[in-house]
Amino acid sequence: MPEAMDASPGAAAGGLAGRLWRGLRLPLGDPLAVFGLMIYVLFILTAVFADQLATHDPTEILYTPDYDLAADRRPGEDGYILGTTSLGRDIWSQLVYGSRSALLIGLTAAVMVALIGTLVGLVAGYFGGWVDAVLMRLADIAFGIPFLPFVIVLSAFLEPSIWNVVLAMALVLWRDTGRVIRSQVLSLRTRAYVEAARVCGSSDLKIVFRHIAPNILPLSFLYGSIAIGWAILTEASISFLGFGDPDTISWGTMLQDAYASQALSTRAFHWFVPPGLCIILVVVAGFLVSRGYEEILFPKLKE
Amino acid sequence: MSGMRQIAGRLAQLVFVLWAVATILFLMFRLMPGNPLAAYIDPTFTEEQQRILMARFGLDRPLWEQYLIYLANLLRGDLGDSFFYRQPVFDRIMELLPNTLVLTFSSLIIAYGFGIVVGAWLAWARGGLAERIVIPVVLTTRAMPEFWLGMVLLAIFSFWLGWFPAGGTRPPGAEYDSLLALYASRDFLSHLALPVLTLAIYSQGLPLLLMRSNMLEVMREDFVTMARIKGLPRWRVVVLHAARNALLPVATSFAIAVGYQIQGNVVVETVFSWPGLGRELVNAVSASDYPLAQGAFLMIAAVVVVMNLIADLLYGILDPRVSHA
Amino acid sequence: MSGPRAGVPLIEAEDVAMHFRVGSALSALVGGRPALVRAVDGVSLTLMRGESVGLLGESGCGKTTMGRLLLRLLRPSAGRIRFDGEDIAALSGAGLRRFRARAQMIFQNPFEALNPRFTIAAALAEPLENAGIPRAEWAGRIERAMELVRLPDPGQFLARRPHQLSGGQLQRVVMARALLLDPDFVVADEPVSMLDVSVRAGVLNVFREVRARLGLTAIYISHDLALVRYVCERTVVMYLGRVVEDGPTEAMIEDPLHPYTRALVAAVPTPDPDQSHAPLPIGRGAPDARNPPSGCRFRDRCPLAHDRCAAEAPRPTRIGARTVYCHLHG
Amino acid sequence: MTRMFRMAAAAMLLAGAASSALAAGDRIRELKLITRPQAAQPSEFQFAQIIAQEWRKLGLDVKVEVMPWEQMADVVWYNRDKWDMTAWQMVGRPERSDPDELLYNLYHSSTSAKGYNFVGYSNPDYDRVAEAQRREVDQEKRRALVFRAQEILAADQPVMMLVHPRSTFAFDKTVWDPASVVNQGGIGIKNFWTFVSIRPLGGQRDIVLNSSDNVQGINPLWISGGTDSWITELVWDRLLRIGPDGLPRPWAAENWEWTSPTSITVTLRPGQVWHDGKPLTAEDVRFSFEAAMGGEAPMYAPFVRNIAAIDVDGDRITFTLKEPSAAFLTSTLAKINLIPKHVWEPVLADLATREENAESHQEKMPIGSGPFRFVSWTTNEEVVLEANRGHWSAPAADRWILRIVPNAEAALGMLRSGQINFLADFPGDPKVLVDAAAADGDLEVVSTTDIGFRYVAFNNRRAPFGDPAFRRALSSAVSRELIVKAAFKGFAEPSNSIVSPALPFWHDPAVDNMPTGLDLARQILSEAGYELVGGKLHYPDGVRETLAE
Repeated sequence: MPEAMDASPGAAAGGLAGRLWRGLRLPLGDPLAVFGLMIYVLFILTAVFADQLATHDPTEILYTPDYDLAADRRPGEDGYILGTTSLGRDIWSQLVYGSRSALLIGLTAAVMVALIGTLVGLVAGYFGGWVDAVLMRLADIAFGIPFLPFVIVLSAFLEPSIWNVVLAMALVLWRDTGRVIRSQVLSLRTRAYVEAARVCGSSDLKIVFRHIAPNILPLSFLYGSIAIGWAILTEASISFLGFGDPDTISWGTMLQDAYASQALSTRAFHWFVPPGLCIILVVVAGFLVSRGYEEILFPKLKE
Repeated sequence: MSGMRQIAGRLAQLVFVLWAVATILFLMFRLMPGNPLAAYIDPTFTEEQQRILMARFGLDRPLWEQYLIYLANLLRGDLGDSFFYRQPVFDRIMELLPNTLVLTFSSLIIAYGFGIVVGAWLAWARGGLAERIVIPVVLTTRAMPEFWLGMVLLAIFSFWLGWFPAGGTRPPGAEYDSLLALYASRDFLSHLALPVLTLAIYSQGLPLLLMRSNMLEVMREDFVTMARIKGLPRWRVVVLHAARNALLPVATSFAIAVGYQIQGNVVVETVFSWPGLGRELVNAVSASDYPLAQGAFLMIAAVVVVMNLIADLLYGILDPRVSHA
Repeated sequence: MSGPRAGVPLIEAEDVAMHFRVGSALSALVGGRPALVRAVDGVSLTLMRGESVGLLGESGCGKTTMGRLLLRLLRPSAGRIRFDGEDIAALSGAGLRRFRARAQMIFQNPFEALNPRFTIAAALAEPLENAGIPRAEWAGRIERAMELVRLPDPGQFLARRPHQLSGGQLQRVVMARALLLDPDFVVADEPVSMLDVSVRAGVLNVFREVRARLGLTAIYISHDLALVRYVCERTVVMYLGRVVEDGPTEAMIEDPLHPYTRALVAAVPTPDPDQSHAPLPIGRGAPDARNPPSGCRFRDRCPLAHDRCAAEAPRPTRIGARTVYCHLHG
Repeated sequence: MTRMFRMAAAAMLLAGAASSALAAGDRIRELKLITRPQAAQPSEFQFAQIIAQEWRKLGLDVKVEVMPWEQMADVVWYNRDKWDMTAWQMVGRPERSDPDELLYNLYHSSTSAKGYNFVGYSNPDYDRVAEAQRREVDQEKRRALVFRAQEILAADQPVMMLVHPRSTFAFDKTVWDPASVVNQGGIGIKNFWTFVSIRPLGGQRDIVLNSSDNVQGINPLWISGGTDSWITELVWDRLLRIGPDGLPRPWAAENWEWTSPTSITVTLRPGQVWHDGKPLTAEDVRFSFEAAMGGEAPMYAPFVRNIAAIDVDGDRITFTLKEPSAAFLTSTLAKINLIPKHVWEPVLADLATREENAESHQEKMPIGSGPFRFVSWTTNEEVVLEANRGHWSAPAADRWILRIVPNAEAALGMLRSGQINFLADFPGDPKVLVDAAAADGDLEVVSTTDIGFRYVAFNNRRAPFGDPAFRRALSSAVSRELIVKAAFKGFAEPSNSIVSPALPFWHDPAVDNMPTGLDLARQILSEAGYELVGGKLHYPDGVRETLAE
């Protein structure tokens, strides 16, 4: 009996980490998704050990003792792994530190989009009535807001910062997650076991978090993993248009820098290509992981 | 009857959303730090001159009054005068909107044409080597920053090979009788090629993947099996039966894609010096020309909202189950 | 067991109505009037302590809605429901929790009534946790409830999840869960309709036995008069959101007063196991709760309908222990 | 007991720390240096970073604050006591070929409250010199005064002058005859004279040039964007024009004559006609100046403020001034666009009744009398002008086509592929351009030291910048060589004067080659009493920080 009792919902405190891990339901069965996860792990490690991996301060202007700028070095030249930018900064170090902002933006945006969307979807779907009506009208409005222009306008009147992208995503992109989760909740809400929980005295909060939320988590993760790519791409676009955060090194600002310094004309591929590749890799990883989640959610797609 | 009521309801929603977006924009721009006229007022202006200007743009009145004036003007289609150009915002936007729409629609038509055919083919060749190669490639095209792709194409096809012009809609000094004459000209097509290619490469992934998964689903359905039992050749089954049925949801996604594309155009228009609405928005924001930024944003939002509406209605028409829900 | 009528009322429903709105609030803004579905439309019902009442009718007649109203799973659009003298609409907080402990439900589909992600132990612990039962008592209570529903050796089930159990076992678990907190009142919503015929009898017997042993007040919802007859001494027949006849089950079967009841009785299978339900000897026009006919709701399917039936709704007529809503008896 | 003891000990420790700080004056607060974003102003962003990096070595806390132009302008112009330091730029315009505009407006104390002296520099000696030079009509005497002004500024360092950038342009030398391209001192080869005289070598007779900015308006009564002025210069004539040597020369006026220190008479060149065929008369000229004086063209008002009266006698026009002005030729006669009275009179009469002024009046078909006439303007795409063959100084090219190309990469690509043949605006890295030209072979790159300049402004109103020694120390801390190499890729001249070396007549070579170095900076600081405590710079003895936040 006691060991059976351990599985009761009230006795789960000890296994919180485990439950979260199980809640993630990582799509480990799909080789492509596993590949995506490995890319994530690689970039996370890079971000964590950026201080060790980088050879220079990524924003430091490097110059020789007789005031010559150490600019436009080719890879390997003077010991710069990927060379230097036109303004004398170390490209390799920028690339390494760029993974920090990319993951920071990507993950926080993903958390925001998934969290807000999930909460909205849960509340709207479960409680219905005017709460639902208000939230869904808000979603309609969010659907009417063109996203990239919104970020541009936001960046213009806030200080340029990578957080603008996250903020804009939190303000606008919860809509997709919110709607999908709401409709999912609408169908879950009518399940007999939800009613059963109510009959046996469970509060709304308890029902939502214990009976409904776990079933929609993979959906949240699906949208979260898509949001990672969106956030990184958006940050790159915003930086490219000149509304980025000049104090933060990101792959987007690197591309902007390379572009403004005409890396294409000077064929400085070592400068222009790596940040682009990193963006593509991380975003593709997000797609692969989200496809993994899709196959968990909608197994019919799989043969 | 209920269809009409549904359309009326959706129209009311459209108006509501546009009103909300306009209000949000109003608040954002009015609460913006810094002097809204910083870009307009030359530092040598006297305080008196500044005061007159503030009055001219109604900026000396209380916020709620400004808001009411703003809404009343919007209803009359008056978006105000651009600070930067000192011309009516509406006229300017109307000059640029056609360019943006041409770019958006032509790239999406190409993307959908390509995506649908390749998607169907992939479903047909399911499980093969093609799938294992094409799908990661498609995902990669979705993962590329559009401006990056645009720059690479520009470098290759314009700067290095010299096949296409690098920007704008027409050769220097060329004149046309009308916008239509311009759009029908060969010159225009050659200017259109690179930006359209960029956008199309980016956009084809959605219809392709959608078509593929719809096809896979439809191909499992009974009538396809029946058709095959009847001895029709496999490709005919795919084309005549499965593809036709799988196409409907793809078609509805087109309208939504227009809405998404038009907001993403901002970047590509900048790379290709395309005189469109998105680039104008970027310019306006950089120049703190908020009547213009506001107008451009609203126009883009209007396209998005209308396209969402069309997608909804299309969805209702194509899938009758929805209208009862 | 004393005669149920003689006791104290546990549940009193007065003129209860439940109207659902179909269509969005937004379409109302534009001028379209949202359709109203009158699932329950003016039902009064009193249950004495220990009484067991069958709620009988075709699907869509509002019987399930009525059951959910009595448990406050829905809030009525009109009318009042009192449980043990208290208006359940006014309950909240601790009062509501007490009510939840006393009024329970047995669900139609046991495969859905348990959260597939929970073990049986977790499912059973939920009501105990909610009712604030000290953890030390849980095991004992669960064991007792499992015994009541004849699930011996509970240890073998507790660690499992619902999909690892059979339908019969599941429905007993559901029943055990309803009984854990010693309720006074149970609503059973067609508890055997989703089960294999072979296990129906067992589950039904357990229900009957438990009800009698604990002196439960119960409502048994069904479309099957035969089942109701087996479990309940009193039956309430509903049609399109209204009660048409209410009285002792046996008397009703022997002499159905309302033409609709008559049709239901006629459809009860004979003891002959080979003969399934006979079709209802009335028109098949499916009742539409959105546009119910005026006057008597049954009139468009009633073989005996006359002018008055369209003009006015029949009032309740008491005939002995029975009440009937029909102009034939008015 | 013990607790009390401990508290006393702590109090003593605190007192000790405070007293040691007192000996040196307060520690200098964190100083903020404002700059525009890298994307908009890569050089500025870069030199701000370098300067902050160097100043930190003096024991200062320096924070670089990045803000877009609008915000920066708002802080610096409208909140004059709210900032410490800002990177700033004065652009070269032909009328700045006369030193008056910069010397007087930038540093005369009368312009400190609202005008161009936003740094709040105030020195009575300097005021006297600046006033005297603007009244002195004798060139040599004026030159001496201008030199004196530059020397005062060099000693006081109200701002930290950095460089006069070199503007870099390029053209296709297989299309245009390099000998026909005019390099205007301090402006570069993209100028009025080039466009009028540039000679085609072959069949391509259209000047196709680029700009990264959109055209705001084509309006002779509105000073709008820089690109717009290229067009107005060509479409509308002026009485005089600033020549390639930086000095005014006759244009629509054949000659001029000072009849007294406050009176000047010009004679109109005969036979000039407007683009619509009507003759250009002295009345048109008077109308043009009166339009600027009338209030409907506020941006031109400052240039005509000194005019007391305009009299017309046949084709002679006499201007009577309120006070003598050495710069009148440059800043007024060579500035005001001549506009046709028959077109603008009704427009101005109508505008007088409305809130709008002439700045929002965009003509459908602008009419001037200049060497090019207007053909078409396609929004955000191009402006087409064609040669005015009837002009007395008709251009050699057929058309002048301005393409809007928002980025440097595309502009360079278009130049190399022949889609444009004159690179008139290149916000990119000049070194890339030079390399590209070397690789291409068809391109000629010309770079010229600019009249404009870049600097870091100190807010003279705020401590510690009120102290000239402190300003001098900060200014000498940074090698201008480094700034030139690191921020401008060598395409700039180190500078210590607001009068560009591109104006050799006015530039005072005595102030060039200011010695720099961190040791020198430290020496100046310690001589002025500043002290390093624990690696951080403190005010001189007894001086308290007044603005600590």
